[in-house]
Amino acid sequence: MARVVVDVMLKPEILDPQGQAVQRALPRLGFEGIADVRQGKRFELEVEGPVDDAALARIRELAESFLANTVIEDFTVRVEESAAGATAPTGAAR
Amino acid sequence: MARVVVDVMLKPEILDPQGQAVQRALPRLGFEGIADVRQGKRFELEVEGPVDDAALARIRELAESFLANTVIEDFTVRVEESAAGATAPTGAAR
Amino acid sequence: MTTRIGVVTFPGSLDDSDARRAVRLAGGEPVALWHRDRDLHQVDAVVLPGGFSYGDYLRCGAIARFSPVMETVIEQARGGMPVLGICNGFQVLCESHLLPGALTRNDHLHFVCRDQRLKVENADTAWTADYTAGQEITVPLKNGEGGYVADERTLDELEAEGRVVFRYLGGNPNGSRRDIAGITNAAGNVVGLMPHPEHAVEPLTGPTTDGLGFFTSVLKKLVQA
Amino acid sequence: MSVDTTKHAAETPDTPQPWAELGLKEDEYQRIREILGRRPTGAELAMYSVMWSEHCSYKSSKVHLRQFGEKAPASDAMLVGIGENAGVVDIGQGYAATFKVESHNHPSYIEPYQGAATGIGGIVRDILAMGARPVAVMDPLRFGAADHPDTRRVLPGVVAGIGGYGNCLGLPNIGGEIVFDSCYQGNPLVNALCVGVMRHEDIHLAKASGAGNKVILYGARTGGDGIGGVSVLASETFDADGPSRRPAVQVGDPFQEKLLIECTLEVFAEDLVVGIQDLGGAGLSCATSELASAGSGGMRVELDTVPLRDATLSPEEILMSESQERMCAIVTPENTERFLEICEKWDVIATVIGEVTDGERLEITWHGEQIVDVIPGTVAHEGPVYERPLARPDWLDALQADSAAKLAQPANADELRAQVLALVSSPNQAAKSWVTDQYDRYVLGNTVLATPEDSGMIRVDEETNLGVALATDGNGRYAKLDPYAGAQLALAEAYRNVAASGAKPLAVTDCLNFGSPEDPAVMWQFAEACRGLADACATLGTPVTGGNVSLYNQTGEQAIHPTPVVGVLGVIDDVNRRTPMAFREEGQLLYLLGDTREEFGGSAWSQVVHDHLGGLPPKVDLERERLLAEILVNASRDGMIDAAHDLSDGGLIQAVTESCLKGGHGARLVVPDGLSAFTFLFSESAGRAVVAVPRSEEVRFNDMCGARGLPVTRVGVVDGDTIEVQGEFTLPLAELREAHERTLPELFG
Ligand SMILES: Nc1ncnc2c1ncn2[C@@H]1O[C@H](COP(=O)(O)OP(=O)(O)O)[C@@H](O)[C@H]1O
Ligand SMILES: [Mg+2]
Repeated sequence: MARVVVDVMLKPEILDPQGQAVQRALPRLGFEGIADVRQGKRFELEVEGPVDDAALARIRELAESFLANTVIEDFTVRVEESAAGATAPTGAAR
Repeated sequence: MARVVVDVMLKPEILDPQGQAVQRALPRLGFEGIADVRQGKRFELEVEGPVDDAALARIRELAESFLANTVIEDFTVRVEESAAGATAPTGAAR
Repeated sequence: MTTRIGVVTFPGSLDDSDARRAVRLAGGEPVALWHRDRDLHQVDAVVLPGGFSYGDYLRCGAIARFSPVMETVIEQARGGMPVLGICNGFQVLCESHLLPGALTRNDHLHFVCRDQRLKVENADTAWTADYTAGQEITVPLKNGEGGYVADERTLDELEAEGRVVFRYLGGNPNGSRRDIAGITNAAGNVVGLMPHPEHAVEPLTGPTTDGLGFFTSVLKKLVQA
Repeated sequence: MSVDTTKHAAETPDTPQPWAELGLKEDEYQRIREILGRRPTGAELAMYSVMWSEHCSYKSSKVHLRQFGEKAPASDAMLVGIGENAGVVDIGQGYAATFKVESHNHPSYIEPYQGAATGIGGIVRDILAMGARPVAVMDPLRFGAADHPDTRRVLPGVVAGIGGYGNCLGLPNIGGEIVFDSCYQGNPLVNALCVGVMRHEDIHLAKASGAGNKVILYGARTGGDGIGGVSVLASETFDADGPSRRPAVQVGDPFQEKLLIECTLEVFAEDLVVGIQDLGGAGLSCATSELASAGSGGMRVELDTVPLRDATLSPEEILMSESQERMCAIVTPENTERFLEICEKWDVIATVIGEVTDGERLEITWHGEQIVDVIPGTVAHEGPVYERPLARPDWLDALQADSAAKLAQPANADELRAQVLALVSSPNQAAKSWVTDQYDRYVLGNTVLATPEDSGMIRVDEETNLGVALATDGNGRYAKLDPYAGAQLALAEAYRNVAASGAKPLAVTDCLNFGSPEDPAVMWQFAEACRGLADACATLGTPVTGGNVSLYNQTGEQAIHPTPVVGVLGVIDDVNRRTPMAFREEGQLLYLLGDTREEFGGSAWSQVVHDHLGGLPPKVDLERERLLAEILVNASRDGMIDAAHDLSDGGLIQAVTESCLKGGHGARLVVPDGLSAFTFLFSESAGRAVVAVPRSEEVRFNDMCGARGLPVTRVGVVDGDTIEVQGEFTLPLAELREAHERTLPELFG
């Protein structure tokens, strides 16, 4: 089983109130030096069978027509390297 | 300016109604072969100055105390390689 | 024969019975339509009610758009059938691309329920003919994702073509661009808005009865047709 | 790993078992062994431990709750009493209403959003299980100090959770309470009330009868959430590899619950169920044992057929799981197919997991092997009962002696004016719209009154305009000073609120939030509150129909104020006759009903101005409350009053301010003879209300009050855009509004 990740972010020109709320809270939490925060969505799809080009193309289609609303959002699709522990959010980073 | 990405996902054992709703809709959209869908959040932080270990440690702290609700969520923190277009969701993949 | 107005129930629709009540109080015959049923049962117009269709998980209206009933609604709307999308229904119309733009999280990040003053900007649509342009009405507003957004060009186009149907008065409740509360398609048969006219049809339960005009408008229009 | 079967248990009597970790006491464990005649299996131990927990068995409170039944006034209205998921009362015209309040305090502290959300979900399923369509919710809340940093974490999360769940479910939120007090720091109270309506013939009960009938589990899949949540204890799994922690946090899925509601109502409409039970605390352990013990026969369940979200769950965990949005129905074989069809229509997963037997035992198997074999009643109802030691707290005399009468009162009109502003802008007295605007009050289209009215009112029948009204109240400060009186005052206030809106109070539900029952002082408070409430219900003729007990509300040694929250349901024949609180017409006369005394113990004034709590709470006079309610209801029915607002925390000036701001009209007030302006404005004497009387009704209204012997004093007139207390001060409405409305947004916005 392979994992495909679809990241969906609001387009840069669309106001992101959630990201802004995080950013506004940073000083209160004692954080400096973060110029901008954007908040988006991350989908993890567990795909049965091989993730070949055809499968990826279909998932792109899915992202375009369904997971993202391309009127306001951009997206990326990528296969997650199963080994790379750094990118697999299965345990809290400490 | 470097970008640090914080991915926040519900812990595996926690119910994810959003991911489930997406998954249930897939067959109706003509999609087969996706065994599981989980939906989480992606934060993109634009960091001023160098993203050294100290900076990363602080961002981890931020993620732990604020961006994620560690009662029910796990997170990962990583620096995004600015070159790799594939992972920078700034344009819709096509 | 009375005019038949369909009200779609998606799983998670909440204000469907209220929309049917409003149709009835306006003198029409409400017809319940089911999301899995492509057949519109000879209705003359359709209301997509408020609520959280399919839980509004993913995005509001995103899953409902792909329901069987919407296939027919989209087709008939393109053919000129009057369609009103209220709140979640508005979101479904945008997701279906029957109306331009999208609805995003309220800028203050909270769900908001309040009595909202609106200015009727366009009294020529199928759903607003009983109002006069410039008229002020008050109806309930309740949503968490009601911020209307579209790119500048689309917004300019909407304004130029008189397709902004309602604007918020007395404070923008959700960060909608240019205070837009509701819009119409070019033909004027499809109207979507965030506020809830169906909750302002009885003095007993609503802040006003200003919302009745939506339903009387479409009934008159259909009788004339 | 092999499962612990009943056979295996009989053969291995000496296997050590984790009863202590599961919260059982040694004698309780021994009692289970006695009942079974052998050691329990792991699955049986799981069931007994959750069902015998404080939350499920009421082991500390039972002996006191009995009074609610024993002292209950004879009431024709009561259709179903204490013991079922919720009580049911007759509201006339063939309709019945069911309502109940529950707590979700501890989960909401750990995870405010989900804790509060699932609190709404749970109480709604209780109402649904009675056969009713849920029609509204309310949320009595208590938080720590308004300006404490943790309150900033807890309150917005709780409010968003209640809104997020209730709004998505399509239930109007018609009222509740928000109280700040540092005693709730670290232990907020999140109580949730739901009311439902049905026709008499639709009442359903939680019982499994009819051998051969199917046991159907429907709704969400079962996951590992909430295991052990109910016992509020560490949840060790039974895995031989050692304990692994499962999360106690349950995540709600309101969409799933909405489907569950619609699906269940359709199933009721076609009369397809013999018995039904929601899954709440203790999940399947509770549902199966309660259904089976209430029915005629036994029950057999194949636990491995339960649809799972996590395939690795052990049978013990499945039995204890508190996954939300599940129900369990008993259906005849003939109706099973139709039942499953309706579930399919609503995309609700439904599974036949077992059947009713003609035996008397609850038998549960796991892949063909028997893992539970018990008399269900021993699990559901024969839990331990404690007569916990009681002791009047040793600090109480000193507290009561510390009278509010010795506090400095305002020296002049300027100070009086300043204190009025301080009062109406204090967090407890300030406008709550920052919170309540996050709740949908319009959905379903039957909301006649909602926050900030005295009670929430729902139209039940569109033809006849029959309606119900509900209010919840509870004043922990009063109860701390005197728990007996405090509980009575909570009831009196809710009762008065319902009457003020024109409805006749009928029945009561309560949520008793207290500290640790192992502390004799807390137990005394609890006993006193129960006694007070039961006595008051008897006098007012309003039976307790059900409720909830929440104990162990404390941080370390420090218990919260005893906080009995009381909900009263009333009925109104024609909702068009409702009395709103707003002063809507200039020139109408303002009358104060009841007696005003110098009563400041536990008052808002003493808290806001002096940060003081001491003395005695206001005097309780239940006969007076009853008379006042009769007058308010009659006056509403006969059109003699246009507005009414009950007086409670903050006294007259608080009530008048709220009514003026709501109506957008000011008032000119005259201090009655024999009262100081200070007492007139701030006293919290019970049994009072202020009403606006049209001039044309003045004589008739006065005559009615006179004939019935209710003291009534003309105190002013609706007028202008200020509140003027003649001879004292004038406050522009704009200034009052600013003071009253800015507080919560400033704190939480
Ligand atoms: N404080 C109380 N006052 C009256 N009845 C109560 C109180 N606490 C619990 N009850 C009643 O005891 C019964 C069992 O309660 P509970 O186990 O909490 O029910 P459920 O599991 O359906 O929520 C219910 O009928 C409930 O109404
Ligand atoms: Mg129950």
